[in-house]
Amino acid sequence: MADPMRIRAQAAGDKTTVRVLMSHEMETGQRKDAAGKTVPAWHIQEVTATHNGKQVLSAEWGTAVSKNPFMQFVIKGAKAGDKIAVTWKDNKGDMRTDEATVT
Amino acid sequence: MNIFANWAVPLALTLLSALPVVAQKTASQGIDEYRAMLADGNPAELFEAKGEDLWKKARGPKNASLEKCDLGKGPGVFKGAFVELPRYFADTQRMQDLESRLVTCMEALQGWDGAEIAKTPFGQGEQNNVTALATWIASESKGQRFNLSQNHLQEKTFYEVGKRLFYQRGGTHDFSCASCHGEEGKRIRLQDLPLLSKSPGDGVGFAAWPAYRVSNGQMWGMQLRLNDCYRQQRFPYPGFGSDATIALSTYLGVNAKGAVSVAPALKR
Amino acid sequence: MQSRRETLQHSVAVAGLLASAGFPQFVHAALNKNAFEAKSVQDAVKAAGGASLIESKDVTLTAPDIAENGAVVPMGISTGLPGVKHLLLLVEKNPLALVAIFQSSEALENNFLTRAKMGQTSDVYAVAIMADGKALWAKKEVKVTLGGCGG
Amino acid sequence: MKKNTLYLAASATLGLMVSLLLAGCASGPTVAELDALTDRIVKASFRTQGIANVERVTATDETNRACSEADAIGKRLDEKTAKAIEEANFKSIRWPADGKFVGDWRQGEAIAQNGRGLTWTDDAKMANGGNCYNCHQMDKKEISYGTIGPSLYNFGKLRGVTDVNSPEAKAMLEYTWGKVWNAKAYNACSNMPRAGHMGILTEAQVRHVVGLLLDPQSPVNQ
Repeated sequence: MADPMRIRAQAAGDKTTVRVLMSHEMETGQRKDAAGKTVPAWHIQEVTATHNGKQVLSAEWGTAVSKNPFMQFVIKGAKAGDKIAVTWKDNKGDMRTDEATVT
Repeated sequence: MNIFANWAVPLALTLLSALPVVAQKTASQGIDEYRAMLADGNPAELFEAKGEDLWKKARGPKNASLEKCDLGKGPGVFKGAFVELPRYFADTQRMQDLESRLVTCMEALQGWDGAEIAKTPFGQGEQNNVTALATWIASESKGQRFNLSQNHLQEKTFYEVGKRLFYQRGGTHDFSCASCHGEEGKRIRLQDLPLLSKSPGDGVGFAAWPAYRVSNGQMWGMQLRLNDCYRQQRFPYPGFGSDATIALSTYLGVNAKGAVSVAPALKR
Repeated sequence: MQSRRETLQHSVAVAGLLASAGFPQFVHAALNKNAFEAKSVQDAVKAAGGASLIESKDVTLTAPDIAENGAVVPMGISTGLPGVKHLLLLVEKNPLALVAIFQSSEALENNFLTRAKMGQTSDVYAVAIMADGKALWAKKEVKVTLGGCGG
Repeated sequence: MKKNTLYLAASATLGLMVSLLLAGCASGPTVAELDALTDRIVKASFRTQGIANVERVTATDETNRACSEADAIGKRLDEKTAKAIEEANFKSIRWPADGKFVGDWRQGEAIAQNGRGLTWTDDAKMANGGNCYNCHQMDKKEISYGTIGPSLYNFGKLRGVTDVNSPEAKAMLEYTWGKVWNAKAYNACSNMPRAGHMGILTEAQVRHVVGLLLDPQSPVNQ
C-alpha cells in the first residue's frame, strides 16, 4: 500500500487552490540499475479529483513527472468545509485515494 | 503535407516581441527564482506525516508506540527537542543526536535491535523509519532557535572533538569540512556554501536538515547529510550514530545557537 | 496504434477496479497511450488530438529560466481562453516529450502546475488543444545546470 | 595532581559506537587529551568501505596533519614549517617524462567538468575527474562554477602565453604543471587537492588540464 498523499485545499474568494503531494517513485523506465539492467517504468498514469463527490479533475501523466509528484489546480466555487478527494492510479494498477477539507 | 512544418518559424518573432531590454538575470537570481517556485509543496511533508504515524503506532517486537520516548525534555516531549540535540543522556551515558536517540527509543520501547538498525544502509528498512521519525520530530521545532546545552562535561568535550573533526584534512583530496564551509560567501558549482565554523544564520546549514533532496527525491536526516559529505570528501565510511558524527553535529549545533530551524527544508 | 479492442479491455479493467474499490469513475474511457509514447513534441500533440499548431500569447507557460536540478523542474500551463479541451506540458529534449495532459473542465480554471524531470537544457512547451483541433502553444527554454560536487 | 581519566567503552546499545566517560574533572580535558581522544574517536567511527580505506583518515601525511592543527586553532602555519612542507611537496612533483606539458584542451575540459572518482561508491577502474569547476571559473560559457578557488578564466592569456612551444612560456608551463600536480608545493595549506601526487589524475590527464589552462585555443583563453 502506498503512503498517504498530502492535500491542501485553500479557498480564497470563489476559488479554491488545491495542492497535492503524492508519494511515488515515478521510475522513468530509462534508468539502468547497478547491474546494467533497465529499471522498468513505474509511474502514476491517471489522476482524478472530486469536489463533494463530483468529479472535477482528470489528468494523465507520463514518466517525466518528478518523483514524489506535486500538482496544483484551481476549483471554481468550492468553499470552506467542502470535501476534496484525489485519486491516483499507476501503471502497475496500484491506486490510492485521500481526502481533504477545504479551509 | 506536413502540418507541423511551420513549428519553429515563430521563434524569431517571439524573441523580437519580448519586453524591451530586460536586464539579464544572473545565474544565482535564476536559481533563487527556481527555489521560490518549489517552496510551496515540499515533499518532506510526506515524510513528516509518515513519521508522526510511526511515533504513535504500536510497532516492533514489543508492539509499543514511541510516545514515551525521552528525547531530552522528558518522556513523550517532542516539541522543541530537536533544537537542543545532540545532548548528553544520563541513561545511556553518552552524547546522542536525534537519530541515534530515536534508535535507542526504538530498542528500549519497541524491542528492535538497535545495532541492527545502525548497520542498515540509509533508505532501507527501519532506517527509512528513523528518517521519517526524525523529519517529524524536527518539524515540531520549526521556527524555534537552536540552543544546545554545553553544561555537561561530555557536551563540552564533544564540541572540542567536533571542532577538530571539522578541520581534519584527509582522504585522497586533502579535504576537511572547512575546505568548503570555512569561508563566507563561497559556492561549489552554483550552490552556496554556508560557513559552519560560526552560526550561518536562520534556516541555513545545521538548521535546515532533515531536508528533502530534489536531485534524488530522497529524504535525508543529518546522519546521511554528514555521511554524504564524508563520501564526497573521499573519506572512509563514518558509522551511523558514531561518536565522530555526533561530535561533529555537536560542533555544528552549538555554532548554530540562536539560528531559527526551518527543518525539514527543501534542498537541491 | 492501440487497437479499439485493447482500449475497451483496458477501460473495462480500470472501471472494474474502480467500481470494486469504490473509487470515483474516471470520465475518459481510454488513455492517450500514443501521445505518451511519442518521442517529439509534434507527434505527441498530434496524437493527443492537436491538428494545426499556432503560437499563442493567450497560453501561459510557467517555468523557471534555470533549474538547479533537472530532477524537479516546476512547470505550469494556464489560459483564459474559452473552448479548451486539453492542456499539455511537454519537454522537447526528453526521450518522451509529453509530461502531462490535464482535461479542461467546467468546474476548474484552466490553470495547472506540476513538476517534471528534464534530462538536459531544453525548450518546454505548454499547449492548449481547443475543441476545434487547434493546438495553441507557448514555449520557454529552461537551463538545467549541474550542481553540487558532481559526484 | 589529579589526572583526568579518559577512556572509551563499547556502548551497550549500539555495538559500533563508543562512549566517552570523563570522571572527576573540574577543569575538563587538556588540549593533548582532546587530540588523543579525537584520534581514538576517528579510529572507532570510520571504517573501510569500497575503495575508501580507513587509512585515508587514520594515516594522513605530515602536510595534512600540520595544516589541520593550524586550522583548528585558527592560525597560519609558522613560516619555517610552511616552507618545509612546500619543499617536501615540491620534491615529490613528477615532471612529464617526455617533456610534454601541454595536452588536448578538449579532454582537459571533460576532466575539469568531471567531479567523480575515489569515493566509496566509485569504482577503482574508472577514470577520476579533476573537480576543477567545483571551485573555479574556467570556460566562460559554463555558468555552473564554484568560487572556492580563484577564477581561472583567461589563465594562460593573462600570463602572456601566446605560444606554448616558445621558450618564454616554459616557466609558466612548469608552474602550471606543478600546481596541478601538487598544489601544496606552492602553498603549504592550499585548499586545492594534489591531483598528481595523490593519484587523482594520471600524468596524461594532468597534461590535458594544463592544455585547458594554457593552450591559446582553449575556451579558457578566449
